[in-house]
Amino acid sequence: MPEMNSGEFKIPIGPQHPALKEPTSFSVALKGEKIMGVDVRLGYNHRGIEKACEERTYIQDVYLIERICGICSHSHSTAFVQAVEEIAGLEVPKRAKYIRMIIGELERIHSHLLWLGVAGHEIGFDTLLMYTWRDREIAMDILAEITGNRVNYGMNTIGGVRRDITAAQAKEVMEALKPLEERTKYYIDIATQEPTIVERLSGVGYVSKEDTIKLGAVGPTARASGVARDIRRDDPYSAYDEIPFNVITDDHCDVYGRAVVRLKELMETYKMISYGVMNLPEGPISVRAPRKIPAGEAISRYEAPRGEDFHYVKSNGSDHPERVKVRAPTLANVQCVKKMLENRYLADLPIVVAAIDPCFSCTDRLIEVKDVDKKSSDVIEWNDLTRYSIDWYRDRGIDMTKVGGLK
Amino acid sequence: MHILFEVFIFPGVLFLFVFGLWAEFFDRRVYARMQNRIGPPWFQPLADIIKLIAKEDLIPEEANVIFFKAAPVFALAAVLAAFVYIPLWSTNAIASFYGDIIVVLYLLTLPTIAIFLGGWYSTSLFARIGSVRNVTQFFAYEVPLLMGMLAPTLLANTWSFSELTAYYHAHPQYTLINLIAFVVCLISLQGKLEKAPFDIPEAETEIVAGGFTEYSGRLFAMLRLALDIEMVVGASLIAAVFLPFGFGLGPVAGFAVYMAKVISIVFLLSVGRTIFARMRMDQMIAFCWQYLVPLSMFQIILNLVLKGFLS
Amino acid sequence: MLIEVLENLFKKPITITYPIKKEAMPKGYRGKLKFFPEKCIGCKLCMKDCPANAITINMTADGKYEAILDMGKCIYCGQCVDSCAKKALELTDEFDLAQTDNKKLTVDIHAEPEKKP
Amino acid sequence: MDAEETKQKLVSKFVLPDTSIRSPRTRRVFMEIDYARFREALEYSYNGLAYKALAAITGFDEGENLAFMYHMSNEEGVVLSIKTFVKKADPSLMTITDIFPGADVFERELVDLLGAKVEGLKPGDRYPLTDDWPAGQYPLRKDWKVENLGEGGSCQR
Repeated sequence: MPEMNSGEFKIPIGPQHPALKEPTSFSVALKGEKIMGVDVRLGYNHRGIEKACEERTYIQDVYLIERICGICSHSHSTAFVQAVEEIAGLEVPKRAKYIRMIIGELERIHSHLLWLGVAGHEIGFDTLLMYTWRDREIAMDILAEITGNRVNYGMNTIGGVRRDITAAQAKEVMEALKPLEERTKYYIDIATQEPTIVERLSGVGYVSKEDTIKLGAVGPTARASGVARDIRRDDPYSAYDEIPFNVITDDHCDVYGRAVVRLKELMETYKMISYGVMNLPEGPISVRAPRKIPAGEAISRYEAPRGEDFHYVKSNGSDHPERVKVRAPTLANVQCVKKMLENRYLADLPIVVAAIDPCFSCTDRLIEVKDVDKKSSDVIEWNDLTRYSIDWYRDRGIDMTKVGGLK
Repeated sequence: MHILFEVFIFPGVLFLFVFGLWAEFFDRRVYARMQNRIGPPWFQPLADIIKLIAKEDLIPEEANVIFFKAAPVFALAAVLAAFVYIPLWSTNAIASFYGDIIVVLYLLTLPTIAIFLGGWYSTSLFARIGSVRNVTQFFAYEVPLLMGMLAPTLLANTWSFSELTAYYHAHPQYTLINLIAFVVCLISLQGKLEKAPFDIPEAETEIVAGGFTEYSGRLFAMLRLALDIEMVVGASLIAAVFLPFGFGLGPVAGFAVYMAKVISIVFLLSVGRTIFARMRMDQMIAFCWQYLVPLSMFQIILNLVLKGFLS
Repeated sequence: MLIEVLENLFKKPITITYPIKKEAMPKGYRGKLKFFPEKCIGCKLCMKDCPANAITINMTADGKYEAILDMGKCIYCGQCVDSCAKKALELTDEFDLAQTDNKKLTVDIHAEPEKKP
Repeated sequence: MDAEETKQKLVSKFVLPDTSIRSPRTRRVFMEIDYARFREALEYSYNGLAYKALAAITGFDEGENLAFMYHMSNEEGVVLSIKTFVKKADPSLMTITDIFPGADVFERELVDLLGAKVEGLKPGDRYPLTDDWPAGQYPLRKDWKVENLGEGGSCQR
């Protein structure tokens, strides 16, 4: 029963809720439709990846790190291999650097289009979701063509990349960019002109420039508040020091600004990919990496679609790392959510949370405990549930053991 | 005997079940095709209902059982009753009396109230918020809907559907005057049916399913049917009041014209929910009171002036 | 938006009706593994490098090698293919590997050619 | 301010030996300092050197000591990492949430995963472990094993 004293009551949004496709929990104090306070509980997706990395070899870690997150898999693995290469003192061939950049930017396309669709869904605009996810398939198909998979590309290895981009593939990339560019222009028009969308986005989730800096927001969330923070320019890695591009900022400081920044960033991304493909240097795609990495430490930063990925790797001379630290962009951005929801309505919560493009599996990483000892009357075991349902139907004259093959 | 056939078989209860489910299919199919998807097959709504009927009814422990169970029955009964008074392909409805317009509008408000009560007494947090939103929204769209319906009746000077359609059938040129009211009523109907951009009471990403959150099994099937039939009844109402063509063409041609009218209204509603994002509650209320109410007010004044001019 | 929506109403739906219709996978797709027992020299580098411990190489009685692949554990990264110096492992474009029985996910590949999956 | 300048300023301010501060490449500075002077170094970097963004806090188990590395970055992309130590027997340190409000989750992570005692943290939910996680189990310590959790604690198939 809701607590009706003082007219305030708390509702749980998550860990399972239609607005969140990943588990996290917001405990929202409401007064009518107005949000009085929000408590965020993270950690539902902690899988122990940092500890697991310490127990595996560097080669295995590349694939483990890649699976921190499905959408920004290339971001995490690039950040990790860059750190290891820095410790080992490996000089990565230029062609490999360009290929990493191209894959990274293709990943940005599919991530941003995915975000736009999710944002549309959160404000009840499923048509936008269907259209953007349809168009996102173009980017996914290209990635599958080059890397051999739609997500978790497995492109990186220590010392370079595993697959080359052939001339035929390069041509396909260039062809795929044309419809993508056209569609993105259309989505910019939709997001800035469609009245119901503009109404739902502008003024929602406001966070000032000062607060953004203070709370340490990164990526499009920061850039939409006028903070020109972009690792690709500030701390260039792979081929970004050779490729011309603009850092897109916006000073709306709200969800509308974040949508505009992401969409305009896509237009930059198309330019960068075509520049990269045109100027792809010749040469080998990887250098041989030792299995044992000398002792040392390195920090690697990567501008993932959602913001700055921060990886710290410490080695001890063996083939296992001593310590791996991963800080995903959502952990930096989620701190702003409380600020953004001040004095807003319940209806704004889904879009405000979605606007930082949260990825909670990136954010949480450690150990899973199956609590099999603790049994209470609230928990029904799978077998009991099956038996219950069979009995329920049998009472009504249907024997499911004969129909559905249940045991 | 004849009247029993008309009430229960055709064009009454049974026909409404079939047509309601088919209208839901049409709406979902068109919605899907406009989004470049395939959409559900024609039997999908029926399959959904059969599946739900076969399921166990789960009633929350803290819920008020009487209200929780009664709400879907009331909702379904009200929309079925309302249909009896709406003229379909002749100027005569199955039943009619002087003042039936008011009764129909009253009956059509019952599902909203029933869903509110059912949601409120299911004591789930999401259902309660949904119920409150339901009623809040009700006050926003019901006023323009009533005023929009009032305008044509003022011009026809009657409170009976049969006389209203007879009047417009005799003077088809006057229907053009009611164009503003037609648009207002169409938008209000979108609100009544809780379709985007007015699906605030059941906003999935905010409050799961609003008032329906705790419903399952047969009770939910009944609610679903009630909403489907409400769509058909609402569309028939608008067709009868604002599109009074094709009456007196005989049963077969008249039936075809009636179907065409209802389907095009359902199509317009589907397009509406495809091209807009969900509004927020404050925006929805502001929209209804700032635009729809003044527009329907203008229509009423226009019709009053015109009536004075004509007599 | 209205025009776009109405245009789409008359377009062919983009949905692919999987499992009725299957998309062809691109060349180089990382699907189910294939093992050639006659090429294997038993260095077990693939076992060492596999991030998911999905592959086991055993020597059989006749001095040849067999591979036990756990498709449920495999993450389809293809590192074993890169690690193998003798090209005894290969990726195929087979992708619909879902099974209702957990045991069917494990494949034993022996030296006898007729027992290939 | 680039890495070299940062290094010079920190050396002259805190009189550090060469072994305690190094800049392995452009835009990277690693520095070690004892816990007594750590707070001063942090404040100096924030106010004096304009390292306004906290990227992360990494915790280490180094046998005798628990070590903490605070990674800060400035607007020019330079990352300054300040490492400090506390005894494992008494692993208490002060919160830095008064300077960096965003450090809250990072500090909670140190509490949960390494068993540090952070003083001055606002009461709130723990992160990232579950509420029924057994007390005294710190997964990122080197001597910790999954088996420590006992029956039901293993996630192995």
